[in-house]
Amino acid sequence: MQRIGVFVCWCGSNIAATVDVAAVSEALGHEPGVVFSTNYQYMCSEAGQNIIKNAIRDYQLTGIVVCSCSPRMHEATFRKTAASAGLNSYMVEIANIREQCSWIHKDKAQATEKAIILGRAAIAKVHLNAPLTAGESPVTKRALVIGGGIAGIQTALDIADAGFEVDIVEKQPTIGGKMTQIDKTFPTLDCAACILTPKMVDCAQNDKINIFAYSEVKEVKGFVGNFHVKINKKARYVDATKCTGCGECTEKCPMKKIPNEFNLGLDNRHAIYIPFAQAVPKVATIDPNACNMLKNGKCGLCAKVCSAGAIDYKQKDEIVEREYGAIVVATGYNPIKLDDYDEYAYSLSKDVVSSLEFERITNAAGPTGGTLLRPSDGKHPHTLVFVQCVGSRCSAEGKGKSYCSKICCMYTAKHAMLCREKYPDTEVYVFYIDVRSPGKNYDEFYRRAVEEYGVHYIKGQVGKVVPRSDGKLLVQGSDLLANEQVHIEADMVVLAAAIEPDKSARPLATMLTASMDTNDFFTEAHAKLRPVESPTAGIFLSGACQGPKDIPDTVAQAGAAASKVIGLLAKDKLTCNPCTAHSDEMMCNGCSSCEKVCPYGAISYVDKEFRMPNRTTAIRRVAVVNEAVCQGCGACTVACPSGAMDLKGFSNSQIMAEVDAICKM
Amino acid sequence: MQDVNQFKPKIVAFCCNWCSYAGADLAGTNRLQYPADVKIIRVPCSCRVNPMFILRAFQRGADGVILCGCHPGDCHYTTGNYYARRRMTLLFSMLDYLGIEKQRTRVEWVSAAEGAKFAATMNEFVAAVTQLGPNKRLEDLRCKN
Amino acid sequence: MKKLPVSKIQELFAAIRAQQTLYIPTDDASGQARYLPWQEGMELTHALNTVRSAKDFFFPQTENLVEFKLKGKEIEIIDSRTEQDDFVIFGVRACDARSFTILDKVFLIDPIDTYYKNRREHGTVVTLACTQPEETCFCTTFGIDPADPEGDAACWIAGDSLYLKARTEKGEKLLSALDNLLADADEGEIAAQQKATRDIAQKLPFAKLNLAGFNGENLNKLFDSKKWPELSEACLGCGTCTFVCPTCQCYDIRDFDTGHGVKRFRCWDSCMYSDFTLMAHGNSRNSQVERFRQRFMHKLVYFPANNEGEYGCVGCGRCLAKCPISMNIVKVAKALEGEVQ
Amino acid sequence: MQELMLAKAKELLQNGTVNRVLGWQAGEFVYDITPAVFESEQDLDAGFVYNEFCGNNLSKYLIKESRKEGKVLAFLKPCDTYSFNQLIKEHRIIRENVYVIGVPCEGKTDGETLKSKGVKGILGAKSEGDELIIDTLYGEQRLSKRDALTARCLTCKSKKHVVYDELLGEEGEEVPENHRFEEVEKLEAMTPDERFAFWRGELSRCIRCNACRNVCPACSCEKCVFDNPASGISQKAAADSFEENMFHIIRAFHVAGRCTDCGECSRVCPQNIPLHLLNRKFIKDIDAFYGEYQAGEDTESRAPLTNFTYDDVEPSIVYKGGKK
Repeated sequence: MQRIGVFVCWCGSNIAATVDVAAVSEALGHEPGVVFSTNYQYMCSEAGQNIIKNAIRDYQLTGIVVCSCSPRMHEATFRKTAASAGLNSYMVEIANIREQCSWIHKDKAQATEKAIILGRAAIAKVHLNAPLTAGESPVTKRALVIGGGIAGIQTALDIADAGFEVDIVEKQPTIGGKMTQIDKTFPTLDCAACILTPKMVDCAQNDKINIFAYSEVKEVKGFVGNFHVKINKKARYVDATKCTGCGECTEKCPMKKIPNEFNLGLDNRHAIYIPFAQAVPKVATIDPNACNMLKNGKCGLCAKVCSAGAIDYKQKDEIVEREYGAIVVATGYNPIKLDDYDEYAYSLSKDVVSSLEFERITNAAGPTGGTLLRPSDGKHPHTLVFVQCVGSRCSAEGKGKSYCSKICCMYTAKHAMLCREKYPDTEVYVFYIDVRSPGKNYDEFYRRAVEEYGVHYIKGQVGKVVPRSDGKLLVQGSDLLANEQVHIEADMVVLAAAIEPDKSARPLATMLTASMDTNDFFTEAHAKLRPVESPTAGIFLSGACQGPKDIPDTVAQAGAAASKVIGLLAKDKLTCNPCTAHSDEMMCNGCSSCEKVCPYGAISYVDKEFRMPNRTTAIRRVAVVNEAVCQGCGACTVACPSGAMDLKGFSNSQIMAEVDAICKM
Repeated sequence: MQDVNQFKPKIVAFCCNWCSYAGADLAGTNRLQYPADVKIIRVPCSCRVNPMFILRAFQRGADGVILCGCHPGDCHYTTGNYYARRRMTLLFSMLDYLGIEKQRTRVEWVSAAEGAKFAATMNEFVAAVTQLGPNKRLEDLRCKN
Repeated sequence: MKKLPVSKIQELFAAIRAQQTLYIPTDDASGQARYLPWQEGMELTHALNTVRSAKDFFFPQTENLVEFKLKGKEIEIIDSRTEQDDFVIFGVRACDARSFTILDKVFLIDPIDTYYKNRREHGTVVTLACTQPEETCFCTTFGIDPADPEGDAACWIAGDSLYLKARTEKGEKLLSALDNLLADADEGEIAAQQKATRDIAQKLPFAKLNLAGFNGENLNKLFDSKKWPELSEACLGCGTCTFVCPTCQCYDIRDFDTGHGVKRFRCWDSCMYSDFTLMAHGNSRNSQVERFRQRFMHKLVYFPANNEGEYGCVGCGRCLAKCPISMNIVKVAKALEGEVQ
Repeated sequence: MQELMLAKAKELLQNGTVNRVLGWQAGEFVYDITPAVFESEQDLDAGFVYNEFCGNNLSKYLIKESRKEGKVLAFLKPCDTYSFNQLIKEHRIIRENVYVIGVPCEGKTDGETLKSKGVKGILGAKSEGDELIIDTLYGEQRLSKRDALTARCLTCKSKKHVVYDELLGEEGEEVPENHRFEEVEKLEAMTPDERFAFWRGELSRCIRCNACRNVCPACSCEKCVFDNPASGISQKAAADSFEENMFHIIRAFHVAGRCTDCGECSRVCPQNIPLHLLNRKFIKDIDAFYGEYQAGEDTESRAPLTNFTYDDVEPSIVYKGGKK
């Protein structure tokens, strides 16, 4: 029989306002096995924890039940409290009477009754708890960063700086990500390339950092501290160890009408190409869909001109297997496709562009050499209209995103301001729903655009953009403040497209068993307290894969993720989850059902000799669980027909005891 | 006004630790109301839920049992909810075959971000079970007080 | 002896039912013969006997003994017994009638099983003579006359009449209450039928079954027989034979946790089960051959040794018909015959 | 066929291929056949039998037999071979210790079936053409062989063996038009109230003798959850109607995807409960939801409950009347 202590937390008024905490501790005090029951204002506070510690000692408690907030919040706290008073951490159960009781009910009598029942269920469970000891597993002291944008780069640099090895996997031929395509950055207007490329070079030169560019993660197995990852290094058809990045090949390549992704298709590249001058690694890549040699076996010019002899048409994809202790996801974002936005004439007129395209048009390294020219006729535009929230904050089903893309207000202010600064002869209009400019010097920046640069901000939405035969774009919108319809004859329209997670994120999340929200952004372990960790141990989040972010936020989060990784890799051993499956060999049939449903390959079989009745022996095949590998999902426990397989901490009898306590009539 | 004699169903909700339990917490954080008749049991994964537990709940006096897990494809353990899905489909079909009201059992996929869905699901499920009245077909008279 | 026209049997049932609950063997919805409380229009089965024996009336499969109620840390003890009403079982065959005598030897000796006694006292057994025994019948082996069954009262259906004869005080009481329905009859009227039945009984395949050597004296010889492993080889260890058996009387006492306390109940147990007589130290019979042997040794040796030669079998043939692998007491007895000659 | 089998068994015993034979032994009557292991030619001559009354599925005995010294010869009917394969898949039978001889089956009868057709006092039976001539205490009775077939044989799925080392007689054919789900469909078409009444009527007769479980080749657990007090659901007798339901639901669930539909459960039920209708419901659902699957057809495939596809039907399909 356990000696159980019950501790009911008021959580200030969070619980106490709706649940009669005194009545709960009184009622639970009468439950069989309960030898001590009390309530306190903040059980998680030092004073509260001391009440628990003292009770454990004074009443020789063998188990405790804390009726408080969600175990997702403070289970770990109270486990530590118990341990520090000499009670096994796994003799603690939490009754969630805040998130799942006081916060969702208004009727005090009902909430109190429910709290008592939840307390009883926890008591019933703790009666059947047994002390568990966590095993240990070693930590592979290397991190994997998936995505080589500014988020991935910063995370990798910070981890490497602490002395740990890092691999960056980037699916593009170069690292750098979206930031390489950006001209200037708000609110300081310094040049993106100037601040990014040194970091890219740092990565390339850091001997702790290993870049797998033009590569993708194919398979992830294992668990925190011990991930086994297969990386597919896609064939570049260029030997990266020989290529000097001289660019001779790209100049000679006859296939020169390939839309250039880097400039969003606004100009062309060759079949063999280096995305941009500062690419890291600066290695040429052959586009197998465009190269005549690879498609038809005719040409071979690049091989002829390459003095380094780096061209290798026979190169194949290569699978690299690596071990990691931690994985950082930094898969970033993409602007949404605007093909569905015919009301803005995006697919009808070349002069309706997305903000990122506009970014390339104004970039000195872009297709126009930085001169603002209309894509349709290369003429200088005089009237520009910027449309905000294209696909963001959209409630319409099936089109657009419900969330705010966060960065658009600021970069639009930047674009408008730069236009006016460089070309004072232009008129710039911005249609907006709200201007959101929280952030250091952000609002000041936006106000400068309006006040100093004379950008016309119009609160209201654009209803329609109609391309006219004379090349003008007729923009029809509403001005909500003036309460009137607005018609503008524009030369260019720039759409601030919503941003969304990269398409590779979802399959990656499945591989990592990391959770995602409905928008395919990775979910953090706790919205406030664990913002850079995934709920899956050993998986960390960096940058816009977790939610829309600008560069400062991304870099800050990247550093935070790195510090978490460093904290993990600094450990020599990790404590395993002791709530693992185990098989009662006396009941095991050896039928292999459990093995089939185990996602971790944690179950194997041995032939074991058993003593049978009347001094005989028999050899039977029985399941054995590798507790270091088992993650405790419990799939095997249900697959097992004989009930030989059970889960520590969530055993059949414990769950049924909870069921019994809850359903008791 | 609420009728004091109105039937209050007993509902057991098995929630996986990673998605649905967190979704239930989020419903709480957002102060989304659902009836106190629902009591949640935390399990590591929807695949931990043995049909035995569901029958046990009915035996002990539950009027409805709902299982919530991560959306297919989002399981924290990769594949757990796929097995749960098959098991529960077959179990529910069998219960229906035995003439036990199918509206008493349900599976819903609720992510950690879907606090609103969690509350809405519970409201709807409680309403459906309330309409059915007390569980008679899978009760164990010995467990009545 | 009394009689009434068979056509008036429903009136007879109604008259009995007017005073107490009446059970008759009838065909249920699935077409299987079983005892059910008589309701208007319910007819006797044409099957020779019910699938389940009549022992259920006195020794039901499960029965609450006592209850413990838990309130917080307090325990209250409640006697679960309820007052038993009088009842009549009609149409019990001679074999089953004898089984009550055997059960009485278990439950009514000191210490008396008051749960059983209570039911036994309130029940009146009306037997019905057999006319068409099955090939599996061997009641005559145990001195039972299927044409002249025991019971509180016995019946015969011969020609157009149902003949009734009281054998005990309870039987007398029942018949006298039905007097206005009954006419006097002469025992000679059923003699022809009895002779015909006895003639068939003589010709039954097991009419000559010899159990002479099965007694306490040969206990060790029989126990140590080398035949047991072979006989029990195919035994599945199910409880079919024990549960259809009218004389098997073993039970287990178990506690059921209701959530508010404990209901202590007893239920039939089977010596064929692996956890039969399981004790803290383990099990006394660990293999199926030992468990199998226990059942037949008990019926053919231990029971007669302790009960003046009365075997723990009445030859009803249920286990012969129902054993999934067709292993049974007759095959066992025949196989072991050689050991004791 | 019996003679052919006897000769083969003796030959294999003689040449040392096997050291014993698992088959059927004659009883006191024509119908009370008992599975038996024969260790010598004399044993075989004394009791070995194979006829239309040899219905027992012998596969389950091989769990025990295949762990004994030496190789055992097992005569398996087509439906027994499915169970055999399934047990191989579950690592319950050691394949190399069994020599399987497939024997043909034209459908079986048994004493209970004959009695249900009104035959009383069976003393003997012989087959003559399409008829079974039954000698009884009360005269001779004739039944067409089809009428004498046990219920499970009327919906036989296949007369073809799925595994054997050697085959005696001619290999049979699969029976695609077996109509074995008709009874299930009939139940499905009822209202829930009617179904509930039906199953209460059936399951309330259960005496928890465990014959269905113990005869079932899929129920081969070292210790059944219902016998294991630690499982929390152990029962010796159904003390409440709930426990009757519980036992049969869980039992059917535990064998779902593993049950080969051999029909032994219904055959042995002393209370004539149509237990196969529970198993067949699962088989039918599995076929409908996850694609045709026949347990025991092979030894490799993943059982439906240890398998999944990303686009499996949702449990809510049950509310939609089982239609995809």
